[in-house]
Amino acid sequence: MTKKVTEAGSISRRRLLTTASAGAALAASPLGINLLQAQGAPIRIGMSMPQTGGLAGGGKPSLLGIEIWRDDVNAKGGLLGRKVELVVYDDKSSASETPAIYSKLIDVDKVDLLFAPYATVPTAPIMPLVKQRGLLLIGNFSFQVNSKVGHDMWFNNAPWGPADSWAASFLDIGQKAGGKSMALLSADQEFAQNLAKTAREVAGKRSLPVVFDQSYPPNTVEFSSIIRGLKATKPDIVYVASYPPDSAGILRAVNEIGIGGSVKLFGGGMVGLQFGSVMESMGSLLNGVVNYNSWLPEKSMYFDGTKAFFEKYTKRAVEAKVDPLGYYLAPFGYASGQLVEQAIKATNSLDQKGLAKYLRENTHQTIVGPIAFSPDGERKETAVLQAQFRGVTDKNIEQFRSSGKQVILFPDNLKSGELVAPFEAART
Amino acid sequence: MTMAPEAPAPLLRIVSLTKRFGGFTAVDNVSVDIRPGERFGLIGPNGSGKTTLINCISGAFRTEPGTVLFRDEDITSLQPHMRTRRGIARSFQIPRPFRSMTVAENLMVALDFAAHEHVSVAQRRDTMMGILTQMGLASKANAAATQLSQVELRKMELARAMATHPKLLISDEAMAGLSSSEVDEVLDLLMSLASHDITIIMIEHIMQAVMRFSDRVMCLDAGKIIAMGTPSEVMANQRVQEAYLGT
Amino acid sequence: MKRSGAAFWIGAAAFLAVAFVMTKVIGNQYPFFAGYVILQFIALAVAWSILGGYAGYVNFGTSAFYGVGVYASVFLVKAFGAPLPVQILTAAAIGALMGFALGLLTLRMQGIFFSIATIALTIIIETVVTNWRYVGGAAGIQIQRPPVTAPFDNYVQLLFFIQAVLVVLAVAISRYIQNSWIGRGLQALKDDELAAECSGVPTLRLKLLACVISGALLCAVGAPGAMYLQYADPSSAFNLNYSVSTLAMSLIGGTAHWIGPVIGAIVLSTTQQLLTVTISSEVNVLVLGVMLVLFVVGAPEGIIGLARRIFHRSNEGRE
Amino acid sequence: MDLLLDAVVTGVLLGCFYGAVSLGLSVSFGLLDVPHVAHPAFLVLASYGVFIINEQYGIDPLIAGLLITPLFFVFGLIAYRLYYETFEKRGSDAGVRGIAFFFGVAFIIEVLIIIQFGVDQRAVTADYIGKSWRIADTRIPYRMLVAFAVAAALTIVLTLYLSRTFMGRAIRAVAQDQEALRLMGANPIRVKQWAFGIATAVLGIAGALLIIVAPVDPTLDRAYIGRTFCVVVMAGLGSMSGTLVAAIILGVAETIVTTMVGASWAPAISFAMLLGVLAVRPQGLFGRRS
Repeated sequence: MTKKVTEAGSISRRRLLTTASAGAALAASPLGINLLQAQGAPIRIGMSMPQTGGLAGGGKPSLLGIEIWRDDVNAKGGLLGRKVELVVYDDKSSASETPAIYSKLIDVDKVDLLFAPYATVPTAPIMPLVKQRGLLLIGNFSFQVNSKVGHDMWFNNAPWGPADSWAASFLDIGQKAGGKSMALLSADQEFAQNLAKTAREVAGKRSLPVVFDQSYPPNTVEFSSIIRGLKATKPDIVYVASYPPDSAGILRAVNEIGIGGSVKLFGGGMVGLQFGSVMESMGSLLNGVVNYNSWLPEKSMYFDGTKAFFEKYTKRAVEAKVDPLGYYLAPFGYASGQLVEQAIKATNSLDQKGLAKYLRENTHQTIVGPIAFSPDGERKETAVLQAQFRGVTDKNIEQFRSSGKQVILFPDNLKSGELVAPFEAART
Repeated sequence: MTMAPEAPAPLLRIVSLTKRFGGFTAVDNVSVDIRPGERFGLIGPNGSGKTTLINCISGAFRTEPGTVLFRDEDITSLQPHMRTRRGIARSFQIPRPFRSMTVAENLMVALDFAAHEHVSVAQRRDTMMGILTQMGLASKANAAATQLSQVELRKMELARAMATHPKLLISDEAMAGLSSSEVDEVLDLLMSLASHDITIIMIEHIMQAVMRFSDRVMCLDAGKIIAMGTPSEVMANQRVQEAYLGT
Repeated sequence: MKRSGAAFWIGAAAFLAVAFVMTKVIGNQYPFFAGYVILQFIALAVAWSILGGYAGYVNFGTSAFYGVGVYASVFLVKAFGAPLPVQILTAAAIGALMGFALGLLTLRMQGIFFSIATIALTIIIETVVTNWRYVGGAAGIQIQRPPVTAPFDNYVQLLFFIQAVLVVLAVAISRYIQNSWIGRGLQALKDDELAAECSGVPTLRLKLLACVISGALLCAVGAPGAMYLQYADPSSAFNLNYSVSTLAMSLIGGTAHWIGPVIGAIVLSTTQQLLTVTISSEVNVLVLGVMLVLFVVGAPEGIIGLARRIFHRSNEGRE
Repeated sequence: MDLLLDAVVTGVLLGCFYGAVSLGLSVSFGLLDVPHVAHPAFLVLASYGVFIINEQYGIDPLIAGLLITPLFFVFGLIAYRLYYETFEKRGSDAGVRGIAFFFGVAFIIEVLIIIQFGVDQRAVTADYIGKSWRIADTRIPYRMLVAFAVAAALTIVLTLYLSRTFMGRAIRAVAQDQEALRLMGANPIRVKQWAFGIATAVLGIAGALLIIVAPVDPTLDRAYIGRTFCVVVMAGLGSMSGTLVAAIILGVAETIVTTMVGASWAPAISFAMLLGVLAVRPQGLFGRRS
């Protein structure tokens, strides 16, 4: 599994770490040894990752992606002639664990680079700390976590782009199909609420009436009555921001109760429909749903190294007991590694400021496509896919490996098909 | 308050006391006066309402309707600890010691919380040892409550009740399950307490003990008073005999 | 008695002095981050066992009090930019009120029914906060720390020291209660509520007192949590983990003496902190489960009970 | 108005589901006074058992649930023995430490499931999952009808068992008065152990229902601690039909609030109801204690 590094002795020369004598005592690394090890000491990348708790289903494949990058880069001889090591701790999906973990990574482990944990909740508490220390942080699928903090050395690997682009692209598709009203159903949890907020704002700007707007609590078992209420408002566009356990429940209820002939477009922000086990168990229920994604096995999505990555991932996912498909997070974990790899090679140093400058000013080629950042550290342009499930059958996870099962409708440059509407028609 | 000039004012006065549990009436319109210094026996078959009645007197149950007067004060709506502080103490049918404490600590709780005047810790300890000696438990002062034998537990319950400086002591079947020599021991204790100006209500199944002890006996059946008088009068009462022998 | 009192206060002063000196000589921030979490759990466990240990009313709502403390701070910061001491005092006042409400519940409920009622209370409060948009609702909220004030040069060090003060406060209160008539009354009512009443113990008043003190402390301990994380979201602030950990710490340490929860919290939260940065996987959760089971089965009176037994045995051996 | 009617129907079905997953607890906690906070963890464990059988052999989840009941029965016998030896036998303070013990057990089960199955959620397949029954404009999911039928059947079987068989009556007697039972010549510990076995065996089927109604993940048990205890306490301890009725009241209240006020308030409402019941009628709506 994760490789944990206990021996001290990194040669990082970051200003902030030269301050404390007691810190050095804890790390127990006399200067002399540091000098001796200078050439051989590995470059260490520290992070916490949710490996237990509610976010573990995303954290584990994400970590596997990063580990595959580590092995690839080490097979090529490492960076700056040094091996790359990962220092990974479990944050139990909780915000309250990460400040201590990142403090340990920075002050005791003295890692050379920091990656953020998967998702917004564990990331939010470390943003001020990292900003205060002036450290580079590669984000991992958190949403708008830097908007209030304003850290200029933050770079998110996620394809989100500008905050409202996600909702905007989905509503574009719906309005093009003739949608005149929107229903909004969201989970009462942070990510879903943030999505719902931007959706409300975008709908407001376009004077699109929101005819239904409800949040449901975590662990809701039965969505029948919610779906009935939604159906009664006869919306054209249904925007759903949900979490893995609920996404399945909502789709089941939609299938059982029906959603009405008015609906042209259904989906948008359903977390969970990207995970192999969920997709497998949902099977044909998925058909017709237009949902966001980050990577899909469509022709337009293969870049340099993508295919090789998934060959490795598919093999290793089995023994690691993680998502067998791993489209959603794993390649982006790999891309995080590619980002720092390119920056280190280009600047030929580990200087955090220099790396940040390089990342901000250039476009980077990764296995998930070219990445360029805007000043807030998010993608310049959104690369969130909106894709429609088509012709999915039951109990078959392998079908999702072939193209055409999830047809990309947005963005235009990656498009692989057209929307089939209305929703009910697309379900058969 | 008006007082009858000839008779001494009753220490405890129960007026039309009724206690219902749902549809079941456990105590049904009971009125009785207990005189100061009296040794009062309360008998009746199982489930006749004896324990319910004393729960109402000590405040464990609220009564509705009915009034309980203690030394001319209406205590019907007082919480149990307030009644204890006014001088009503009781023991329990099934002993309820403070299990995590020693015998001495059990008594100290009562001394700390129910003592009427502020006295020093040293004085309280003396009082405690005095009561324990009187009860024949002095040697067990530092024993854990859970290590006591049955008869010792009964004695400790009485000792703890005594530590509250009661004017009225209610003893709820303090002799149940004891051997005959132990019964005599406890009975002697109660007699000696009574001679120290403490009014005692004794609930008991062991008839010889009741006969020997009581000035006056009341018999309850199905929550109602069926007989009251001297021990021999009550024992001779036809309804009492029926109630005990069963129909 | 007198001498042990002096020893206690000297110890407490020395503890605070060490905590303060640490903030001056240790430049490495990690000890303060991790230490804050450990101190927080010590204070929680001590505060919890005033009601749960002394009075025997098992409160499963630690997370409710903690979360309310966090959100009291969030609200005060957002609405008035209130400074940390105001946050803590206000949280304590709200906690006292919540404790009073909880105390009224003890009128009608005992044992597990009381515990279930506290779970219900937690879920209700969490739902209300989740629906309260002003403090961020379910989406969570990021908060800015104000600049740190002298004599500290780092906010986490300040929080660390404040939490140390709260620990001393909680322990001092707990110790006072244990040694006073309140403690004996609580112990009596824990053993047998009716017998206590009939021995003159004002049980309701004592229970209310214990609930109010415990509640105020639990909330006060939660209050700096907002500034520690600089972020709050309902599912983290009201995490069931706080309730279970606090309960586990008190039981593992032993509830008969104030030192029990202190020891239990140090053992368990240090272990958890260590595991987080060593094994760091689901085994972490497994350790909590196994420790809980082992201790309640093998050492019913907790570590202090175990220590007493060993002490007794070695004494007997010598005689 | 139609929506309200729909809400009531959905609520009754949802309530039946809540009832089915709470029935075991109604025996273990309601009748035996065991503070079984690991009940939902056992439930999730049963769901995973059903998942394996369904996945490997394609057997219907309900039948799979029936297949694992004997296993769970034995599991229950062992669990009670352990609990008895360590707590009830020693007497004092079993409550708090019992709770802590079962919390520990719940955590251990959670982790074992994660180690074996990973953290992803799992679902089963059956003909009645994902389809619905149409009456006029209303469509009712078949899986909820299954929940209804199973809950009703379990309640009837348990009620009959507890009232008609010797062992059943002994179980009810042990809840009232252990001494009386001893006088009848039965060993109360044996009786309780048997009852705990039954309470756990019922979880086999309830677990099947859990994974039929919605997918499960290893930490799902935490969501059901509050719910199941809420149902059992609201019902009043130890009444099987009372448990079902209380669960239905809860389900209906939740769906009506969801439809009329908003789903995000649903949990507050059901637990406020529980608090209200506890404050006004501590013995529960259909309690055995007077």
